[in-house]
Amino acid sequence: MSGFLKMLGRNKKVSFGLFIVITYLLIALSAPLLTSHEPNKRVARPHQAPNAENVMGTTRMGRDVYHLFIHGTATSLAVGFGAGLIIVVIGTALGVSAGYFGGKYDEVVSLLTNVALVVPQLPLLLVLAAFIGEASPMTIAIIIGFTSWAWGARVTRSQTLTLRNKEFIQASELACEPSWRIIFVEILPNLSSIIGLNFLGSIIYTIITEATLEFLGLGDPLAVSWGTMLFNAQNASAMTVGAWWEVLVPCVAIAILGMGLALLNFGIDEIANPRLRTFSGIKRFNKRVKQLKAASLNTPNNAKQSTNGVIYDN
Amino acid sequence: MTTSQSLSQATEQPTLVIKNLCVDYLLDESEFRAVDNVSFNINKGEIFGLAGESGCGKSTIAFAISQLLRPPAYISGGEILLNGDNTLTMDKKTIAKTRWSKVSMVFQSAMNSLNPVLTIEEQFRDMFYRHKGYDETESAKRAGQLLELVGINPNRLKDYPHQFSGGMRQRIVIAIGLALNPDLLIMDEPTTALDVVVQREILLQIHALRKEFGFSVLFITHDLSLMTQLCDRIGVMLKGELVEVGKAKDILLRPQHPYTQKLWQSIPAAFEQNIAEQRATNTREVFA
Amino acid sequence: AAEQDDKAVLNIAPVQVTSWVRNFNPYNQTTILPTTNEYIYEPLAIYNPMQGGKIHYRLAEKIEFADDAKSVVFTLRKGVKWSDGQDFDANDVKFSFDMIKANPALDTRAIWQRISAVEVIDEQHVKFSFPEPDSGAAIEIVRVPVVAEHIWREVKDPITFTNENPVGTGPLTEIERFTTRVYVQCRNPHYWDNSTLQVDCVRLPQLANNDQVLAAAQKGELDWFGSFLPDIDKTYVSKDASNHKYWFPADSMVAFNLNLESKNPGNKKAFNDVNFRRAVSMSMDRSSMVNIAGYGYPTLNEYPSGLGAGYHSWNNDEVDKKFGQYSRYDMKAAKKLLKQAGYEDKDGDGYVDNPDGSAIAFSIIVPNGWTDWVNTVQIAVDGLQEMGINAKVATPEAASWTSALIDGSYDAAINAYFSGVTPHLMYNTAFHSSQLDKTRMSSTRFTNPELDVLLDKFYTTTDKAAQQQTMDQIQMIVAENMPFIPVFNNPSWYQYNTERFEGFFNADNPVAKPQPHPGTPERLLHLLSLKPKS
Amino acid sequence: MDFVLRRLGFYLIAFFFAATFNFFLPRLMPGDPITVMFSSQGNPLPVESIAALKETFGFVDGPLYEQYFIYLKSVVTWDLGSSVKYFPQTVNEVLGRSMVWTLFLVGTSTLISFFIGSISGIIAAWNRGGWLDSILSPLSLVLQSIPAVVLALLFMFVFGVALNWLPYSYAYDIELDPAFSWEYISSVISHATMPIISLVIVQIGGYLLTIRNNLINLLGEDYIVMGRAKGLSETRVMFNYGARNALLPSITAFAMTVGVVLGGSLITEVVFNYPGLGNTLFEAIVSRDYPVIQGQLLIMTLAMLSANFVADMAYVYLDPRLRRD
Amino acid sequence: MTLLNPPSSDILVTVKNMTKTFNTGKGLHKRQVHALRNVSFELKKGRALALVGESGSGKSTVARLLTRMHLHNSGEVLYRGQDINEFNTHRELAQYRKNIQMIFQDPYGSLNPAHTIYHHLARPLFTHGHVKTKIQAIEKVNDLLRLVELDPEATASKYPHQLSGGQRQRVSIARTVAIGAEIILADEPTSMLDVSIRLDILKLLNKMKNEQDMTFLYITHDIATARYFAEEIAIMYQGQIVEWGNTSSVIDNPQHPYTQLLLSAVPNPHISFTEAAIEGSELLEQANTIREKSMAPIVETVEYNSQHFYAQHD
Ligand SMILES: Nc1ncnc2c1ncn2[C@@H]1O[C@H](COP(=O)(O)OP(=O)(O)OP(=O)(O)O)[C@@H](O)[C@H]1O
Ligand SMILES: Nc1ncnc2c1ncn2[C@@H]1O[C@H](COP(=O)(O)OP(=O)(O)OP(=O)(O)O)[C@@H](O)[C@H]1O
Ligand SMILES: [Mg+2]
Ligand SMILES: [Mg+2]
Repeated sequence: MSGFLKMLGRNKKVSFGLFIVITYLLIALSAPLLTSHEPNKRVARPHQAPNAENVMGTTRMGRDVYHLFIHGTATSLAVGFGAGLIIVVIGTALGVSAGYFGGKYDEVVSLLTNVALVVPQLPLLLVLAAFIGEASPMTIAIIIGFTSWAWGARVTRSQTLTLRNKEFIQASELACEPSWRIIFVEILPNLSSIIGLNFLGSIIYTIITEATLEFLGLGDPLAVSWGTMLFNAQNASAMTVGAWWEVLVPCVAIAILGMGLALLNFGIDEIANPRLRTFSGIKRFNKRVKQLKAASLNTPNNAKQSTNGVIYDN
Repeated sequence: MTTSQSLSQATEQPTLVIKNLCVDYLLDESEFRAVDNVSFNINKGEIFGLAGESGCGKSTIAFAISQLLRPPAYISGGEILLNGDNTLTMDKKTIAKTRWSKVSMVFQSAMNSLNPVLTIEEQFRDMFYRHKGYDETESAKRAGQLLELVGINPNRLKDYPHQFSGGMRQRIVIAIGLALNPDLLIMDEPTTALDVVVQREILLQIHALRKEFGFSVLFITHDLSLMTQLCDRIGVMLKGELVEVGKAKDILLRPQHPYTQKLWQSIPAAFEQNIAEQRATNTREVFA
Repeated sequence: AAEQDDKAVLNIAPVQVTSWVRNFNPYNQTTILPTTNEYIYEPLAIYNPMQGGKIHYRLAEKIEFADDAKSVVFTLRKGVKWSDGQDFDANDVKFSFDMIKANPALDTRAIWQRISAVEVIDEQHVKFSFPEPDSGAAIEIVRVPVVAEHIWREVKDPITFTNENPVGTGPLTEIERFTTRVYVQCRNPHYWDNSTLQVDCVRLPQLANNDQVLAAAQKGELDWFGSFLPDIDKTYVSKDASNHKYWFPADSMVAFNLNLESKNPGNKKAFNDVNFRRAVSMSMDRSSMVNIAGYGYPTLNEYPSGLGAGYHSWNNDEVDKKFGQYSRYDMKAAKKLLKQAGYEDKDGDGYVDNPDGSAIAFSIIVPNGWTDWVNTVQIAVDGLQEMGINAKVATPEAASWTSALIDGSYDAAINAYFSGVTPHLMYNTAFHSSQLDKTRMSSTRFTNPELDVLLDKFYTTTDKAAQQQTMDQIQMIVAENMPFIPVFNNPSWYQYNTERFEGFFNADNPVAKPQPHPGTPERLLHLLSLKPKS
Repeated sequence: MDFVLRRLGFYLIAFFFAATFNFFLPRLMPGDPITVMFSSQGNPLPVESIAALKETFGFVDGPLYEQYFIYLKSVVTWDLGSSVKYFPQTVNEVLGRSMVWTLFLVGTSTLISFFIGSISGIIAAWNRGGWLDSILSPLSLVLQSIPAVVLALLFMFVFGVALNWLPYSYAYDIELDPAFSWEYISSVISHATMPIISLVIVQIGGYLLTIRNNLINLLGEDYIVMGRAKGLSETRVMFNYGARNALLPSITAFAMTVGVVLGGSLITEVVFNYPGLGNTLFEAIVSRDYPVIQGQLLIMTLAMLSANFVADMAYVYLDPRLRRD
Repeated sequence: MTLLNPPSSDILVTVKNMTKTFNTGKGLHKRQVHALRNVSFELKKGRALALVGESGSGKSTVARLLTRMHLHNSGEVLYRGQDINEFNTHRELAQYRKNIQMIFQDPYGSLNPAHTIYHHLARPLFTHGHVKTKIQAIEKVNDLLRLVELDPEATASKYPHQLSGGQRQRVSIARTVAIGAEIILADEPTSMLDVSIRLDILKLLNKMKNEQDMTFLYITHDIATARYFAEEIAIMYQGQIVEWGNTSSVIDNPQHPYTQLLLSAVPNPHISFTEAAIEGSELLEQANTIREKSMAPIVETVEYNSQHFYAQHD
């Protein structure tokens, strides 16, 4: 664990991403503490610019953007994590079982997965959301969850296939371990980085997609989320009438969270990939080389030892 | 003995001189010296063996010679003189010219050192084009000759690496390595993945070619038996340091360093009779 | 563009589409171009509700009902020609109606439910007979486009016919330019009223949404249009205050519906109590709905009968005196009335229940995406919640909303009603027992035998005073029972730019409904009154 | 050849699945298009006319399996019926009209982002940790995580409305007729600029990161080192030894991103009123134009399938290990 | 084929005419690999059989078939007289596998990167009921580690990637020992070991063989260690056993041309190339002819002496 923390500390991207995501999580979890009333309540005149009373201004309906933002954070995170979980669970379950058991089952699952992969996602979601109607953020999360597992299934399947032929799995089979144990204890831990990547990626994807659907008016307009904030802002032509804050707040909120998650994802990638892990950067390297050179120059007796150090220019 | 003659001439002007070479790996958390103050030379036409267990820094030296080390490796000291020129201080252009035309290299896993998406011919051609400015036909002709030299039918030039067996790929790399008539051929465990028969075939070929072209060889392996068979001189490395250098026979029969001795002891004899015979011969030699 | 320079070209934006499709079939309901009816196919006459139903004769010169109101004879104007130069006569009228009869899909106004036969008396006279006395039928008859027999006789399938080169009787029949992005429709050389027509061409740029209309309007590129523009004074008027103008007279009435046949017994009980309905009505903050949800564009409707400002001439003052209090926002009174009627929180969940203890809880449905309405309903729910009623907002798709209203599978809803030439259309479609399940107007399922009789009686006479008397009684019954809860009248969207043209209708010159949208026959009058500025 | 046949077989199955799904989708949903079309606003149609209209549009009742076979036949003959919203235009006409524009938008932006993304990814990986990499990689991450909507809206407001640099509605100037003239072409280009740029931004990060990571993983491969050892120039090693191999996984990614791009273009088209498939689909959804929705999903599935097919073929072409002589 | 004939009670495993064909590739690429052709041999209690041959000759396949990881196409494998194909229930198979264990060829693939060394050793101890409590397990694991000359303190809590190839190979051996099988299929157990440790491990295996009467199938291509460790040797080429018998007899008097070729290629430090080049190259010139000849099916077995047989081809 401490090694992990150290790694985090060293990896600026991950720590920055983690900082962002944790901040958002805190906001989401303490939403009731951070707000004084229901987010949909009309509290002031329409379209008040940010001021002491309404720090992020008000919407066309006279709602407080700050309150909407805080509660929207909770919604978006819940949606993202919920769908992320569904995607990961379905994808991993299908992928691992197909890869491990193989045979006809694998063929069926692979076919399904490949079909699901070639069905265009967003258009399909749009149609589904529109047809289901009054799609609450959670409904959207569930639809996204149940339609977006294919990537995860494909990746975990191919990883499992490689693992399956690894001799440590065969050794477990020789030791007569039951299948479930081999899957859960021997295979899954080795997929953790893939699963993590899939999870974080799915969260970003879901949050973006949910916002998009709601922006298009295919969600539940009463839900308080960043997507509906955008939708309402668009409906009120907020930009045209100069109420930039109504648009900017959800846009920036989404972009920053997306960035945080993406950085975290990137970090997992680096931590999981030893090639990227052991050595964090040329900059550090070049700095160290300069130090070494300076040291050897200061001790001229030793010059013979180290005059020929090459600084790599890339 | 032709070899010893050439050896005695060569001692005056060694192909490669490595002086006090130190290489560090500057990692994020640790720094360690992979090559520590190593010095040796390789004479013209000589096969020099570098032995030692895995991770002792053999490949690092090989890469250092033509400036192929990349961060986090850092050459913190020493000189590498190739025909008298220090390769470590060469500028980019010069080193690029020097690579392959003066020093060529057969990699530890030569199986994987051919680009999988280019045909063999293309992999010859880009090198010829770069160093000799050959055009397509000329390079194809020359590549064909080289392939023949290592016992591969030239009509397979248009094939891709995956269409060859491991041993053939290894030989192709050797052919590419010989293409520009280099002064030094570095072979970093060129036969680890091959079975003994193929290994033997390749090494015999090298042995013969060396005689024909007169290049020097830096031969790296951890198989001491093989090394003693092939090499003129041997250096034994232990944890980054060169602990013993000597003629092959001396290393075999009169190992000085305890580590070298331990190495020999740990090899069970495959042919008990032969060993007995050899011992006898050696004794005779020693007394002679 | 050069040859248009000397012409008076009026830029109009009556509809929002993503692409123009060349379809001038006046019976088509989908891709029909917005300049087909009235502009290509001139109506026989135009009824003007803003002037109490005044008739502006166009292709007809006279409309005469039989005394029993069981038939009507239209006298056609002499010398009217089709735009290809052929004469227009009564046979064209009969042909058009017969064609609709043969193809019910074309009968988009269900005219053949109101008429039983069309006869040509002579070239200039055509007679329509009704199954029952119906003095209102002519209003619908004149809405049916009349096409040229000599052209349409040849058409194999009038349903899919796109009529790309229309031959019409209206002012603008010549299509000068047509692309998916813009089209220009110019003067009919044979137009009978060419002396009045001052506009040579109308030009219709394709605009897909409000934002684009606004952008074009701000640049002064539109002369006559009707679109929702947010904060219109700021976004449109202020760009050129002397020319950019708007006028939003009251249009269709918007009301809240409580389903008297709700599937939920607790709700049904409450909804059937007029006191409950009145309390609900009094909890509605109508001015917030108008000003906040509607940007101030709708017209407040505090008529207990729902009649609305548009029909004020029909209003029965007695009704206001007696029941006016129930259609004004008064939270205190609402709470008091609710309490008096025995609605209290019996089970301690924080919401009031029926006097017998059964729970009241309902959602008000509003079509998803109809933002102003959604906001309106939210304001209503705020009021209801304050009163202690467990109400929520639900936003199904427009389709589900519609079918729920038609088949009665909802609890509460927001709804809009027809605005006809007379208030009769609104009341008839909403409350006549024969209309149940037919349209979403009958959604509250309130019927009343007395009301049926009055509604049936209204058009049996052509006498205005007798009609007024019937209408007074109708209003009284509706106000007394409060079967719907009116809140405001939708605005008629209408903006104009006086930079190039003058003669626009406005509050000072309220000739007729001013919007350019199809479905507003009065726009022909509007077009004819426009003059280019010199 | 066998490989090709197998893939084709798979595509056929996938397409069949999509088509079947497509058939059941609208039938599982509440409300029918005609009722919706004419009841949303204005004057609702009387029930009788609706019944008549339904018949006209071919919304016949009947046993589901019968409808399904009729549907399958129509899919095979690519006779998708007529649009409800644009009646009497056929679905093919409606889609044909918009397809060109989407192809233009998606094609151009994909090419641009693939090209720029890959090249900068290669350079970033080659100089890993260098300034370019330190800027580009996190930047593309950030760009990747901004929704297409947000991007398109910001572009529209900043460069279209506020600065008024570029047109932000439709595909060409309203006064022009399609013609092979400089005026028309430049109008098309200037109208496409903002949608394309925002699509490029949406995609480019993905390409950059994929190829960067692939290449970094390859950098330690012996054949790359061998390329350098052969004395080849850095650029030659970078492109012929590194990039070419690193591109292979990108090609599969390329096919996968077509789906993302279709989605992105959908939003972008809606925002910029671009007359492409996305806009048409959105409109069709709003107005419940089922025939068009179905046609759209079929076309988009086909697009995905062809992208996958092209990627498969390209992969086989570029990776000799999969080729058979 | 009859092999040497010791008392039959000593024979644990009899392999008779075992054939294995792999189907690889799909569609037009479909190909059959005849990995094993008519292989027969016996494993005798307390003795080691060395399986030597060029890479790809089918050595590992033999081991895998014995563990029933793959099923053979034809022929018989008898364990204590019972056909292993008849072990159909999970219990029977488990019982069988408990007795026959494999040390995998690739030390990098045979340990699960997600688990500690302790886990790898303790698992089989628990599964096979050798220990009951955690304390017992820790003790036993430490014993095992000491047995293979690893420092228990330092090693038990490490992950495989923290160990060198040689250390991993020793853990693999310890794992097999932990299960307590009577037959060990050692697939090149020392290939990755540093020369200095190689001998110690071989000594360890030898000790197990001699003291605990364990039986070994020792797969290698290092003739020297085969001679050191195994009583009997079988030379494989292209799926066939071309020569077999008493180890020293076979090595000292190779009869089959392929055996001769193989032995001539084994590095002998005492004959330098310079001296022996001519001799060597002569044999190697014949190499291809020998390879071709040895590919052909075996038609006849010739007895060189009662402990030494070789095959003849067409
Ligand atoms: N990129 C790197 N980062 C960190 N350490 C490295 C790197 N490359 C090599 N090393 C370390 O440097 C030391 C010497 O490595 P080198 O590859 O030269 O060994 P070797 O003698 O060739 O071993 P082998 O016989 O296994 O090839 C080893 O301990 C290795 O762990
Ligand atoms: N699962 C499999 N599917 C297809 N072919 C296989 C499979 N396993 C082994 N083979 C093939 O069977 C042959 C024998 O393989 P095996 O692994 O037994 O060789 P080996 O003698 O152990 O070689 P090495 O010394 O390299 O380990 C090879 O040609 C190999 O390619
Ligand atoms: Mg090495
Ligand atoms: Mg093997």
